Amino acid sequence: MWRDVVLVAGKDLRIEWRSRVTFSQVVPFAGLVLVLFGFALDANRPVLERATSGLFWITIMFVTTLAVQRSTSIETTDGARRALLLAGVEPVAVFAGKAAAVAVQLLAVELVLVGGIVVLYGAEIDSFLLVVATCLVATVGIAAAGTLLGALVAGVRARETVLPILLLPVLAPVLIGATRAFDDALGSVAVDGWAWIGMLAGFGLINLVLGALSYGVLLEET
Amino acid sequence: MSIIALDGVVALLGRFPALAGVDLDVGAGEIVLLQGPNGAGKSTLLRVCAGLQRIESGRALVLEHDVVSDRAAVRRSVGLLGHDTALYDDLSVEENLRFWARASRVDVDAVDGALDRLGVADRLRDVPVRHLSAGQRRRTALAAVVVRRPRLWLLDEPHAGLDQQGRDLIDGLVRQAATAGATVLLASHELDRTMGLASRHVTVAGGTITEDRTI
Amino acid sequence: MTHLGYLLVGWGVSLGALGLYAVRVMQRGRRAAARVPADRRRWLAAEETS
Amino acid sequence: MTTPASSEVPVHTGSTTTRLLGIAVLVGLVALILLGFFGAPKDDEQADAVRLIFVHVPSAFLTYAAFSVTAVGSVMWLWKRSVWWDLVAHGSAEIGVVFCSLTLFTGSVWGRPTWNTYWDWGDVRLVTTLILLLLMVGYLAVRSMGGDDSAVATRSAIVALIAAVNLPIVNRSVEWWFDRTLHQKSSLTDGNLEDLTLFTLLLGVVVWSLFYVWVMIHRFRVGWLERELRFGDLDLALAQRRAEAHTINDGGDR
Repeated sequence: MWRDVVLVAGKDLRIEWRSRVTFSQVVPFAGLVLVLFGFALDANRPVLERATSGLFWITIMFVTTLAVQRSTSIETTDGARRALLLAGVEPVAVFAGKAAAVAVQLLAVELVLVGGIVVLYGAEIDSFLLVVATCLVATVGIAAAGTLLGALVAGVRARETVLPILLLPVLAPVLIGATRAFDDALGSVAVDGWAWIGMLAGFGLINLVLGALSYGVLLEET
Repeated sequence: MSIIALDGVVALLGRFPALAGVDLDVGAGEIVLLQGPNGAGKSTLLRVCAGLQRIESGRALVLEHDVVSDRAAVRRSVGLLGHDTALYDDLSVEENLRFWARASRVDVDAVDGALDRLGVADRLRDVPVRHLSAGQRRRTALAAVVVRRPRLWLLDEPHAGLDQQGRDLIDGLVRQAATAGATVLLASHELDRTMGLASRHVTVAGGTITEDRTI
Repeated sequence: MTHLGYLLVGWGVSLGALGLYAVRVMQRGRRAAARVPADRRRWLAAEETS
Repeated sequence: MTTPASSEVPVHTGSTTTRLLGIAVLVGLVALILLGFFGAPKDDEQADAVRLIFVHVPSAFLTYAAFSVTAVGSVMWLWKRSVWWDLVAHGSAEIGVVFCSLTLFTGSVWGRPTWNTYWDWGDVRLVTTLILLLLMVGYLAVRSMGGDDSAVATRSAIVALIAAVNLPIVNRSVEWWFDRTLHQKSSLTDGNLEDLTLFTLLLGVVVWSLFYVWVMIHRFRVGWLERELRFGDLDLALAQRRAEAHTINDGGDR
């Protein structure tokens, strides 16, 4: 089982490394979104500072839909989904592996974006530990929910539009929770960021379980 | 023991009855040619035998495993070459084969030999699959089937897009597999070629079997 | 009565939307029923016997 | 289209049961309007705006009831592969979206005179309900995308489960978000409502529930008929499919 998780995750990451879609397209896209938010709000510096954490996580939500779409299309373009079933890889392992690969890519983008908000928005990091913890915990939940919904729309026409319709409302608690935790870490609002990490962990855990239980059913259906 | 035993199999694609009641019994070591017009149901029949297709009614046993209730056992023992080649565009030929060998839990060292047998040149092995020609891609996909050492080979148009040398290679592979005790089911339009290869000709039309001749 | 405008809009839209939806469902039913052969409108048969 | 003339097989989705239910809904509605507008007293703080809760609260109640039915139906589909439950889940989600939209709409209309705002992001129930609406619109989107019937049923059932499981987290997170809410803490139980107001509210819930049952029966039958249209002629389709064999038997493929 763990062997297959590593196998699938390694395969997805290697494909990503070869094609460099994340680095050549997604990271620039995320940077562009940050810059555009900057244009829209820069007339008012305090507003920008106040909104930094929210903008950061909204950008990550956009990036997530791209990463998930890419992760799904790897398996659907040439019938690899079917071959995975024939090979007898446990669907749970496919789910965990693909979610792990998405998580690694998102973490890489988050790393770049943290640099972005420090440079572009003048954010000051009060608690570095809290930033890291938020990114790690939130990303697990995002990747789990994203991978599950990605497989769900894989057999659907017009999946490019259906995916965000489903994914973004599901991710609403992550947007709220991670934004609050960042508010604390950047010192922009006085809240207890660590309490929010607990909520994010709950979200991650629940969606991991949900994905592990239903991924196999989805793989069989298409 | 019959390798494939289908009894009144009806299979739907969406709402379309791709198979409208198929009875078929194939024994070990047979090379069966499925012929028939496009849309006759040949590919669906192969998918049923691979345990990848839901069955609306009837019963299908492959290697004495039920393709619905015991599909994991069926899938493990078949090798399917479909219309899709199931290769990852951005990985090299060798990386693809190694991945599928590991995923199928078969000997990864068999990859080299399989590529040799399919005539995939050494210089191509580190090339991303994206850059292969259709024929080379098909050979690579077939190598992935060879690596699995399946007891039942399910080949959908294996000759399509291959040059003369490639076609001869496939014929050789099929004969070898049958000699070694495996069973081969192949759907093909290349009747002149496969007539001699197959030991049995099954004609599929309208989702049913209309003719079944053993040579 | 205070806030009469708000009241009429709230009640009007609610009843209107529910009514409209109900009418649409029944129209859909009639259209479908007309195309299904009588012997296969099975829930109707079950209804008659009970 | 030939319409059967026999009176035993009507060409609509009604029946004795639905007709009786329909009459009950109409009678209840008249009573509700009379009580709501003229019977129940005006509220000390909200004045006559309070009369909007007679449509708002029942809609909210039925929203959650309808989506609960969808969740149950989805589990039953995944568990038993029962088409009956799948049709129930689908129908209930559709009706639920109507109720959910009305809940948000009447809530806004009521909020304006009462809280002096159409919308407040700090209100837990408001935001949770909006997210629920978005999730269920996604559910219907997956349903409408077509494909193999059972694949669609499975996909949408999983969407319903994802929604059902994640909704409590949405609720919790919004609650923490601002740590405040405009909604009165259940005015039903704190005894502040006049007896007649409370009675009217309950009558509203009853009438709305009867309407739900009535429209659900119709909607289920519509779903059943449409399924029959698509699937019921499998025997015919099989016969046609087999007939292909004889028309192009010797044509081969060239």
